[in-house]
Amino acid sequence: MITLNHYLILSALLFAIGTAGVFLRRNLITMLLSIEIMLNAVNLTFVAVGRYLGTVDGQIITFFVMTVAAAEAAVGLALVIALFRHRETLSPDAFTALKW
Amino acid sequence: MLILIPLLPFIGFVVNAFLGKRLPKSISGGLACAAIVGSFAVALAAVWSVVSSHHAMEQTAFTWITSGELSIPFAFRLDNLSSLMILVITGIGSLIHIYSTGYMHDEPDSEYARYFSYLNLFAAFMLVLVLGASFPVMFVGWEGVGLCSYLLIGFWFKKKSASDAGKKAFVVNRVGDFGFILAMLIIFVTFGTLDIQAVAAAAHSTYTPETAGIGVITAATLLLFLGATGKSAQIPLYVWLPDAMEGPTPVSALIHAATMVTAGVYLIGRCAVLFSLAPITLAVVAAIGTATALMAGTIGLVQNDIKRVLAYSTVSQLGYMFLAMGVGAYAAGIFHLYTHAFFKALLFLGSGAVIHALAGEQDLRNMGGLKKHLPITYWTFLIGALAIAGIPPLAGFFSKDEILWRTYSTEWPAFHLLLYGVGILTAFLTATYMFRLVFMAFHGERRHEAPPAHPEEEEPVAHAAAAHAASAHVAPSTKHGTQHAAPSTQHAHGAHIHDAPPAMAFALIVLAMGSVLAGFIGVPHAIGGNNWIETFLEPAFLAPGAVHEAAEAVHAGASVELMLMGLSVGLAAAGIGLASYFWLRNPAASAAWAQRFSGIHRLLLNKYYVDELYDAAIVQPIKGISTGGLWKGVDAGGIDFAVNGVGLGVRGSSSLLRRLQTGSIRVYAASLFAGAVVVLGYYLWR
Amino acid sequence: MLSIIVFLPLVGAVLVLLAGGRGDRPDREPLVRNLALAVSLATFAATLWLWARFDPSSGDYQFVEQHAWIPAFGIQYFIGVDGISLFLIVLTGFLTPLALLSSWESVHKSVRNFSFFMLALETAMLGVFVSIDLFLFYVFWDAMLIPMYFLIGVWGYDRRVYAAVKFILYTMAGSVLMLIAIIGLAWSYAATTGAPSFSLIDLYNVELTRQTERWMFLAFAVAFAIKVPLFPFHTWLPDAHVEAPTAGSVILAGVLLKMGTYGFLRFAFPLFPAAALEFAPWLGLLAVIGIIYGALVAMVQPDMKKLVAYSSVSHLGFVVLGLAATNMQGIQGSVYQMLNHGVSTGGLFMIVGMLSDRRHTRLISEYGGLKAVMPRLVAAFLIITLASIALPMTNGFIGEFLILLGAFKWHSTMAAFAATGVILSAVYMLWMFQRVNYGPVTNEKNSRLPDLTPREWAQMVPIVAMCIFMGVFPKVFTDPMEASITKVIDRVHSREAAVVEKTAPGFRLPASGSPNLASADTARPGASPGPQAPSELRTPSPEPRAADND
Amino acid sequence: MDFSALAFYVFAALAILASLGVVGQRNPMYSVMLLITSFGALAGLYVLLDAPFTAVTQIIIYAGAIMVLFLFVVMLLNVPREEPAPALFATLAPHGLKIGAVLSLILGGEMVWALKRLPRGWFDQDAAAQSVSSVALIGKSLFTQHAFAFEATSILILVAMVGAVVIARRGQPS
Amino acid sequence: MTDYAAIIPLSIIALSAIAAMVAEAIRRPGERMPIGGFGLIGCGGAALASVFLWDSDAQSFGVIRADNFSLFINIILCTVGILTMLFSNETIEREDIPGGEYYALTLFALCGMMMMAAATDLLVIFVALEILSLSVYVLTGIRRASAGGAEAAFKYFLLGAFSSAFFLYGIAFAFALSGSTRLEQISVALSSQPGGAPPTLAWLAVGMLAIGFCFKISAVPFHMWTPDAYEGAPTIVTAFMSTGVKAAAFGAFVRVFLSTLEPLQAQWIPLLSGIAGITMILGTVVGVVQTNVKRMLAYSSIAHAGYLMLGIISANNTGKAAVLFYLLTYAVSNLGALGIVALLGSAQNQHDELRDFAGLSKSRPGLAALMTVFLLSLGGFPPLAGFIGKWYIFAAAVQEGHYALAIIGVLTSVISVFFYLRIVVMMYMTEGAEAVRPRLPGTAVAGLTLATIAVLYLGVLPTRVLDLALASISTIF
Repeated sequence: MITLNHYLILSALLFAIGTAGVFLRRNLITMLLSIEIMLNAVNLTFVAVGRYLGTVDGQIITFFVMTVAAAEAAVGLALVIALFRHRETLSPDAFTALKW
Repeated sequence: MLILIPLLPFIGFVVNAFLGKRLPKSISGGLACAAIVGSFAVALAAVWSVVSSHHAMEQTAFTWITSGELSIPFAFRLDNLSSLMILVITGIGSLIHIYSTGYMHDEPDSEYARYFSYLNLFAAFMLVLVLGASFPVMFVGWEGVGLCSYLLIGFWFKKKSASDAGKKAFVVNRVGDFGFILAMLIIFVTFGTLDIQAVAAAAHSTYTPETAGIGVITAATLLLFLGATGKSAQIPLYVWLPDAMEGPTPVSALIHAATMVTAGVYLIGRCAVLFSLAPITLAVVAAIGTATALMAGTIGLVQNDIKRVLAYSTVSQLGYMFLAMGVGAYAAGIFHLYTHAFFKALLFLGSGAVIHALAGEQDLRNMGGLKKHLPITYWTFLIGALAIAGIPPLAGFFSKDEILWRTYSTEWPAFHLLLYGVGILTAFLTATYMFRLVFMAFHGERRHEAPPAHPEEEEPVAHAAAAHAASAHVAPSTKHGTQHAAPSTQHAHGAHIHDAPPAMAFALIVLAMGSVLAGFIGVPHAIGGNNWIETFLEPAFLAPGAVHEAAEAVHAGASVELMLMGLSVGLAAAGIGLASYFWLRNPAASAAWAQRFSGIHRLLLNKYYVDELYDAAIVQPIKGISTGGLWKGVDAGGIDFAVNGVGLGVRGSSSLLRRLQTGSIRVYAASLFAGAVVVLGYYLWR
Repeated sequence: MLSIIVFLPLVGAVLVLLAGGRGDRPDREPLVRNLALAVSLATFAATLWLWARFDPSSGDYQFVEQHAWIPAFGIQYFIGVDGISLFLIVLTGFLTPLALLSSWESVHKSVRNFSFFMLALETAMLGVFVSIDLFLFYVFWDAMLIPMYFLIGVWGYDRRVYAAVKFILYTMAGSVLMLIAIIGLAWSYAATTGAPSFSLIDLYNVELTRQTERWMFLAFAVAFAIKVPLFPFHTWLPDAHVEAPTAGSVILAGVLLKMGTYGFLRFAFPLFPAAALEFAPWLGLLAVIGIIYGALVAMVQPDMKKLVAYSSVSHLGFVVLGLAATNMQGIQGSVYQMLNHGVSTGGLFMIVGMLSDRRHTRLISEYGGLKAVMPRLVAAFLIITLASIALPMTNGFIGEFLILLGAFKWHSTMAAFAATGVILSAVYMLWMFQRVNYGPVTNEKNSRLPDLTPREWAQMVPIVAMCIFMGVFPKVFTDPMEASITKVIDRVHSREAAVVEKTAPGFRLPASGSPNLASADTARPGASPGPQAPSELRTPSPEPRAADND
Repeated sequence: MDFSALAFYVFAALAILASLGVVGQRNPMYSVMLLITSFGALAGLYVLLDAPFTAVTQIIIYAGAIMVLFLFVVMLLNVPREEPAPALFATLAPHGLKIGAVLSLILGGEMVWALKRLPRGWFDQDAAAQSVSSVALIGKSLFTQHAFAFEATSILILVAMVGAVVIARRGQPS
Repeated sequence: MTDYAAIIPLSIIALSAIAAMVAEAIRRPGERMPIGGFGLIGCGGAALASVFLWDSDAQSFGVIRADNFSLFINIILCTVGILTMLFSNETIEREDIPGGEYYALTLFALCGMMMMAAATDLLVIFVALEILSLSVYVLTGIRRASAGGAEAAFKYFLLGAFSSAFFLYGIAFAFALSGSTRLEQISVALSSQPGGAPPTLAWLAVGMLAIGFCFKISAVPFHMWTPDAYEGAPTIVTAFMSTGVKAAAFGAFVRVFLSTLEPLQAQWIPLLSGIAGITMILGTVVGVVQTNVKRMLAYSSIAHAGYLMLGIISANNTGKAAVLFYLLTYAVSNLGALGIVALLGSAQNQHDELRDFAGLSKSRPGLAALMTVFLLSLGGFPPLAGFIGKWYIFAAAVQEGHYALAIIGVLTSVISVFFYLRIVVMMYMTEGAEAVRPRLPGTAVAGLTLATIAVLYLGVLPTRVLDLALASISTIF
């Protein structure tokens, strides 16, 4: 039988995979994608917990998270475009003018 | 009335210090003389009232220091001991002031006034020293005279050797003062007061020589004696006095012969009650005094600078005085102090007259045959020399023999016969070197133009002379020709040698009379005198209220005393004879002997290398440690390095840590995740 | 009224800023200078008025002003003057005009700002001395760093920035720990009474555990030791002095260093009596090391300012030694020595300033034979030098003598070692004096230096006069202190009973069977005598403290 | 093993594999596609959790809108493959990669370990399932309890719009 | 729910933001329009509204609470807003920043900040956090011509997004704990735990939320974005975000950790203590060698976050009030300092390198003096605001016996003095080339005057404000 814990662990794994995206990929867009993975992992937790507790709040929060994700994506992608205009590259390692 | 005694010279000082530059010499000099002579007059009146009333006179000027249970009034006390002292100080001081008006006459107005202001200030402080009723007030005078000595030694400040000598005097004196201060601390903590009389009373009622043992009293008296060795130029702190001869000669006479240097003797006399309770200290005093007397006497034998000979003679005579104090013959010591003041002042002033006449020449080897040019000087000088040599019936004879006799007849310290032996040997030496001086300077032929005989052998003096000459030459900006700046010109036309001018001659003659007559207040019982001086002084050495145990068995040994007297006179005569053999009749012999015993001769000539020893053992190590060890090592290399090291450490770690901020967003994210891992790990681990 | 005195210089400082006009206005310089001088003189006059109105018989705070400031934390604007602070206030008032005068010719860069900082500094210094509230004290204590920092950093010599930064960081590092201790103390007070208080008088009642008291004392002690500066916390001082402008050096040596010793006396000792007595031997030891060490290092300095700076280490060592003795002579001597050092070292710095104004160097080797060229300056130099080496009848002697006396009663060995400072001070001062002033004029540049100008006369005369006056009539100063010092001593020794046996040996020479004349009550001046008195008298008595409160 | 369990494992495996693919893929285009797959799998899980409305929203908004945005940008910028690391990071990159991956592993491990310690929760209340899947209930709750948050998101979206325009607008404002 | 009073301040700000947008929309190209005026009016209105709401303890929608605590933060934020607006005039023109968008975003950010501090619902806090974060990300990169700005914005954005994911995850666990995101319900759920041993979920929630907050306040090791973002952003934005974001984040931090999560104190105090310690040390130590003023102030801001955390760690009334007071003093001091940097800069020359300040006391004595005042206040010198703030914080820490942290705090503040003084050294003790420096607009003068008065007032007569701070925490918790 599938329990809440299954879902929670699954979401934790997805969250961890999301974090790994930052290190594994040298591409700004993929980094943004990893954030989406993390947010979705959290969403899964919300829905599962809501289901377990018998409240719709979990799903409602999920909607808010989607809105936030959309907003973040918009701004994030705009920033990616702006960066690309300056350097013609999407490699995060190219943007190290500010340091120390 | 007592206040007036130091106050008059002090006023003289103030006036001359502030207005002196604008006053002509006659006024500034006259003022200074008037101040000291006035002081002398007041002192006479005061002493008269003390003597006639048989009561010490006391006066408090104002309350000086108060703190808790400590209260130090600025008080003066005149008793028999200080009576004698103030008379010597103001009396001889007056003469020397008068002498100085002649001696310093070539100085420009401002320097002249400065000289007299210092001299007056010295008199004021010296009077405070002897009149002070408590240790701190005495200390005021004690340090004050040190200051004046410093200023006067370095009076010709452009000469490096002069200012060096001044500084040396001050610093060496400070070592003694260190002892004085510590002694005061012990005394205050022990007795709860610093009033000399009160301390004496308390000590007398609490301790006996047996109970004092090696305790507080011994510590205090030893420290006081350390102070005395500084001021009175005893081993180990005598080294400053010969150098102090860089000062003008009247200053040497007044400060470094007659008055200031005897302050140590006076101090012991003043604290006689305490010293009597500390037999160990007394033994030390006697031993040191004797050793100093001998050592200085031997050095004096070979010196070629006229003033240095006299300086070592002073050191030697001071040793005598300490010997007297050490064997408990306080009155004898003070008596010698008093007679010594006359003849030593006389000798110095006489030498000053010679130097004045020879325009700054101080080297005995360049003198000779002055007898006919300087008759007054010669005869007075001769009297002084005879007096110091102990030829009866001059002053020195009585006082010195009293000391020797008391040394011989005392029971403590146990080695008193050894002390006596050394004392009598020193008496012989004294006669020898004094007459060496007389013969070399006044007799024979003039060796005026003669160059120094053996440059390499005569190194120290040659060195001093060279420095002297060098400074005279190097200072072309000297606007006025002091007699020190003049020798080069004087060498050219050395014929004009004139005897002392009136002011100087007056002082010489008066002092010569004093040297003849001063001893008669202390004619010993053995030859029919009544030793008035001892009777007069004795109360001052006893605790207030203590009974004077006069019935000593002094008379018992009258015949022995006479015998010893004969011995010492004989030795003095022998000394004179020896001197006349070597330096009058057979000068070549002295050179031959110097050759034969060149090791000893050089040792003596170089003053046993004590200055060099101090330099190598104390001065240089301290300088070296301070520079290399403390300043560069501990301060810069240790503490400051550590302090700056903290700063550098912060900077270094800063430079290091900032490297974490690589600019790469992935590193930033790694930091964030690492933080998250740690935070979560922390929670899960708990 | 006291507030007016404290803030008068600050008001003057603002006026100076306004008078200075916008931008660089060299034409306003005289106006600014004179205004600043006038304000500082007015302040000095006011401090003298304070002295005149001071009741010397009372050991309590006088001219007290007490207003709530931050009531939630029991912080008050609580100021007052007692016999200990009175003369430090007067000293501050005395030295500031002289310091301003000393900068008359040497400071030309932005005179307006210079005068502003000098006057602001004066307010901060006065504030430190009048504060009874610890918070207020700390505010002034720290605020004082800023003007001094600017004075060193802007108007100093070559390495001024280094010195200024070192000064401020060094001192701050010490004082922030004190801040923590102050706060801790206030909370400890709150623990017993329910509300915190920073008033010194309230805080006397705090009961601390031994361990806490130790730590807090150490926190205070480090702050004050750095300011004093006590060996081995002294290394900021030579740098700061050497690089500071003359006026800065004068104030730094004259007043700022006193804050450290004042802090010990006012705060560290009475607040933590048991710890103070426990650590007093260590303080004394450091002080003695400082005396000798400072003197030895001073001896070999080639730079006059550095020499005087190290001599300050030595002199301040005496002050701390006197404090550590915690008896009447020791403390009175200490307070007196604070004043002396302010006057004489201030004077020495002025003289060095005059020389370096003329020659733009402070190296001793550059000078020589000045006595022939400027006899008046050298005469003043001589007197101040003598005061500095504690010749009797100058101020220095009174202080050192009393300190040694007090210290000797407390710990004879330390006093004996400290007394060697007497020798060493003569060595380094006279050696320097000789090299600078005596001998032939070896450096051609020195041969035509002008003697004292009228302005310099105005600086030297008060200093020299004070050196001698304070040496001859010390009672004028010591009498008003006595009552207040007695209170401090009673306070410190009130809790002594527990520790007296093991930590305060006192002076007891082995008198080989003779009756010991050092009666026990000499260790506690101001108390009624009696051989069995100590143990009774040392029991804490609340009355005297309650009397503080008016 | 019942159907729901099987479905869970299938969707879970799909989600994990697709997500791994997203972070393991060098071509961003493929990454986006794989992410859409992952989102689809999640939608399936939502259905299993009695949240059909959320599942639909997930598909429409996430997979439909947001991912299209990503795709659009990827194609707009037209950098299909990762470039090689610049010299500075050439040596550091492998280590950085390892450290980062290890961090992620630890993070995942920690979370799994923590969640394992939870008492087992069973989805056994059918009444809850009823209420949770009710869209009416969702709507009611959204506009009552969460009304403020809902309104606040309007500001959020406004900010995002303005922000995206400001950032991405080409050229200087005249 | 029926009471809208509590949202009035933030609504006013939001309206003024929209007004700014509209004004920009109807502005003809080239026309100068005082759009900042809307901001001033908005901030002033919000401040006024907050004053009127004082002691009312109003609640709206059950998720926004206008207790005195949030009102105090409102006032801090309004101060930040007003000063920012005053400094912005002309500055943004020189820096080539699009005015309408700039003002709108700034005001939206302010709105989000107020919302965040006033929210009593984790979800609303999250949304508010996103509003302010997104606005600030965009503001950071608003200068399109600047590559550094874009880089800074992206770094800030990406890391911010990561951290909000963590924060969100924390909310999820909190939600799992209580079935609600309302703080009071979470609180109830936590305190009803039997035996007091909190379950893993609570720990995870605390940890994740802490990570989210620590990121926003830039505590080590979540601080890496701060120096880059502060350096890359336009100076005026740096000024705004360093003060505003901190105030809002700390408001929420205090509210969440000291009310809701208070039962778990024993768990999070050691954790936050560790973080605070490293934050203070690293912030000051790394600041020592910085040569860029903005970057230096960024590290100083990290250190200040560490000090502020002491207030939370103390977890007593003194600590809470201290945080409020400190935020205010930090806001005026830091805004003043960075405001001056902004006023001196232009698009060509940011005037943010240390050497740019050489000789400022000659060319601009007034500005140099004010800069000194602000820096000294940041360094904690009496009698300036920063000193009272620091003292207050350390008093709170000492009260709870956190001596070690307090000592770290004071020692690091000594180190921090070193780098603040480096600027002073440059201005006063170093000769500089005569640089052309732009003239000072009147509004900026007003702003600087305001900030200076505030710094002095809070330093000399802090009583009133301290009492307010104390009162504002005692009414709510």
